[in-house]
Parts: sequence; structure tokens; C-alpha cells
Amino acid sequence: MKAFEIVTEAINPQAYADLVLRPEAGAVTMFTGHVREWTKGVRTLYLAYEAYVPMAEKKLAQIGEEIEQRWEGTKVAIAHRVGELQISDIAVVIAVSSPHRKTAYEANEYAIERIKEIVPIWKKEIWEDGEEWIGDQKKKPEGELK
Amino acid sequence: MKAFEIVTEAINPQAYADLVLRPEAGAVTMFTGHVREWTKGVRTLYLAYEAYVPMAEKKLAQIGEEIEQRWEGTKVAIAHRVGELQISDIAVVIAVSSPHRKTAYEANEYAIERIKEIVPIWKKEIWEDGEEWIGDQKKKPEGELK
Amino acid sequence: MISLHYFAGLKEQTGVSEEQVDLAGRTVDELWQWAMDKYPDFQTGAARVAVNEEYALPTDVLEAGDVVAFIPPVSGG
Amino acid sequence: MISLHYFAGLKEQTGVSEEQVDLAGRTVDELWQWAMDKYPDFQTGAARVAVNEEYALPTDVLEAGDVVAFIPPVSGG
Repeated sequence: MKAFEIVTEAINPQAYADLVLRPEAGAVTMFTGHVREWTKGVRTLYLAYEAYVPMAEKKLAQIGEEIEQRWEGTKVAIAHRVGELQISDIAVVIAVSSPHRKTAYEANEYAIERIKEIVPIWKKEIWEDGEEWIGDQKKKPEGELK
Repeated sequence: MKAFEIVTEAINPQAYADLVLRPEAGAVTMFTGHVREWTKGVRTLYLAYEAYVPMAEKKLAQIGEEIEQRWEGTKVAIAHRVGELQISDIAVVIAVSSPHRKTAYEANEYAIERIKEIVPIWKKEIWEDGEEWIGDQKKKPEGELK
Repeated sequence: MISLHYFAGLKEQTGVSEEQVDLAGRTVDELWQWAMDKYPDFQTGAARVAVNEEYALPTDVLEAGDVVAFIPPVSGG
Repeated sequence: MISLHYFAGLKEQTGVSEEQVDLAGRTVDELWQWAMDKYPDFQTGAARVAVNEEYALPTDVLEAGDVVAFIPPVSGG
């Protein structure tokens, strides 16, 4: 496994927490993003993620570098899964270690915001009556407000 | 295992994350506090934690209730270990699930701040040349500034 | 009788973790006076008092059977 | 030749995930003109362009051998 990777199998989050732990770390934060069944009253059956894999891994590593430069003493690992994901499956894991806790929270939240800005990964939601690439404004299911 | 507990054995953080996961949760944050080797230039050999166990478990559960009332849709689990802990061992784990990520970060950070305010748990640091109950201002090791 | 519990640094000052004392009817503030007489290192404000596992006010009155704890500044996490 | 990659909704519009095109020497902005002529559903601003796995500017010039990707709004996480 790598510290910044796109994977196709189920994510074991603890493996990424282990990767960032060091004797000088007093705090580790881990974020896992899961497939949620209900979004704004519309029931998701499952999700499909697609990535531009080499660029996505490069951008995940870039986010890690941004964090390690901005918050001294932090160490970061991030993985994102692609393919078909079922309800409650982990789509993304972000692990950050830091000497102090405040930084570990801030840096972790920064990572997820940056993933949503610059990492070439796309989510398609599949409902009972339709599907849509999120970020694309077409093919909304009836009844969804946006 | 319980969702709010004081334990004497090594903590398996994933068990607490699993405890809070539900189909409506899109985000899970986990904080683990670890024994850090160096604090302000002083090297820690190991830590000893003591708790007023029944009250500590009650106060951890109270923090969980505070969070679930303040942030709708969240679910919380917290465990703190007592006894002798070595470098990098997990002292505390906080797992929070939420429909949305912002809340999961905020609520998790709130939990650790409240633990440090109201939960009757005490930490003794053991160095090469002394020891001290943290929170007690006596018996500082030489060379430590405070 | 009420049972008194000491933790962390306070336990090292008293030399005991628990004792039974006849202080029913006294207030928490009076408990502090009693404790400072018995243990010269004790100082009001250096700990909170919990009665039956809830933080108590100085004016709260102790009852027979209460479980009372001196809670020095906590340092969990 | 340069290789062009399409993802997500854009891939459904083009019907292909990849194609080889003779656009060396053109700018990214000219690439967009070419793409909108070929794929009527394409709109400038509906995607970013990456050249060799880095986001590119409209004025960047494509070179033979470049790997170019249309990146629609991302939605990972």
C-alpha cells in the first residue's frame, strides 16, 4: 500500500492510521467518508466512482505536501476507492498525525476540502429512477431539489 | 464493549468507529490520543492514567448526550484507557458519525475539549529524572519550563 | 457515615484512596475545612468535590451513605 | 499526436474514453474550439483541461506526445 492511493477494494482505515503514527505524534485524526443512503429525500441504491488514476494519486500526494508544509510535524495518508460502492462502504479515508490535536483536526478537514476541489475523481449516484454524475447538472431524478 | 467506557487493555479504535456507523452517516471522524515521547524538550518514559471509573464513564456518556443534542444526527462513542501506557499507545479514542462531514469534525473536537474539562481522569508523566501528576503543579522535572 | 475518595496527587498527599468519615449533615464547604485540618497540604480550590458522581456546590449538604470524591484538576485525553 | 482522455459525464457525451488526435502546436483554448466542433454538447467552462497530469492554462501550447485530459467538476470524497 501507498500513503496516497486510489484503490479498487474495500478500504481498511486502520492501515492508514498506522502509516502516519510516530513517537512524536500525540494525536491522530481519521476521517472516513461513507456512502449515505438518503440525500435530500432521495434514496441512493449505490454509487460508482471513477478516477483519472495517475493524476488523482499525484494530487492526493500534493495535498499531503501542502499539509506537511503548512502544519509542522504532521504526517498524512489518503486513499480513495473507485468502482461500485454499497451503502456504508468507505469511499475515502484521510489519516493525519500531529504532535498536537488542534492541528490534526484542522489539517484533516483541509484535506477533504482540497480533495473536493482538485482531485480528479467523480461520483455517480444511482437511484431507483435514475442516475447522475455529480458535478454534472443533467439527468436529475424527479423530486430532487437543487 | 460499551459506547462510553474506561478500559485497562489496549484500545482497538476501529471497534468504536463500527459502533457509530449507520446507513444515514456520510462521515465518521475518529480521534486517537497517543502517548508522545517528547513534550517541551522533556522525554517521557511512559504514562500512568488513573480514573474515578464510575463517574468517568458517566461523564463520557454525558458528553455523548451533549453532542447528540447539539448536532442533529450524530452518534458518539468514547473510550479512555487507564494504567501504564507506553510511547504511541492509545490513551483515548473518540468516534463520531454524522450525515455531513463538517459536523463530524466539530463534534469530535468538542468531545476532546470536554473530556479535558469534566471527566475525572488523571495522567502521571514518568521521566528519567522524576514524575508528576499533570494538573498538579508540584514535582516538576528540572529543565522543564511551564 | 459517608465514604471519601482521593485520586492522583491528592491520594499521594493523604496516603489513602478511601476512608469512612462521620460528616453527614455537613456542607461541602465544611468538608473542605475538615480536610484541610486533617491534611495540611490540602487547599480549597485545588480540587472539585463530587457527591454521588456529580460535581457538587460548596453549599450542598452531605447525607449518610453519600459517596464523596475530591477531584483534582483532570488531565485525561 | 496527442492523446485525449474523457471522464465521467464527458465520456458519456463523447462515447469514447480516449482518442489520439493531431493537435500538437495548438493551445488549450484551440483544443476547446476543436472539441466543441466535434462534440456539440461540450461547453467551455464545463471542464478543466489537464496536460500531463497538471491543470493547464488556456494559453498553454500542446506538444506531440502530451497526455491531455478533460476534467469535469470533480466530486470525490
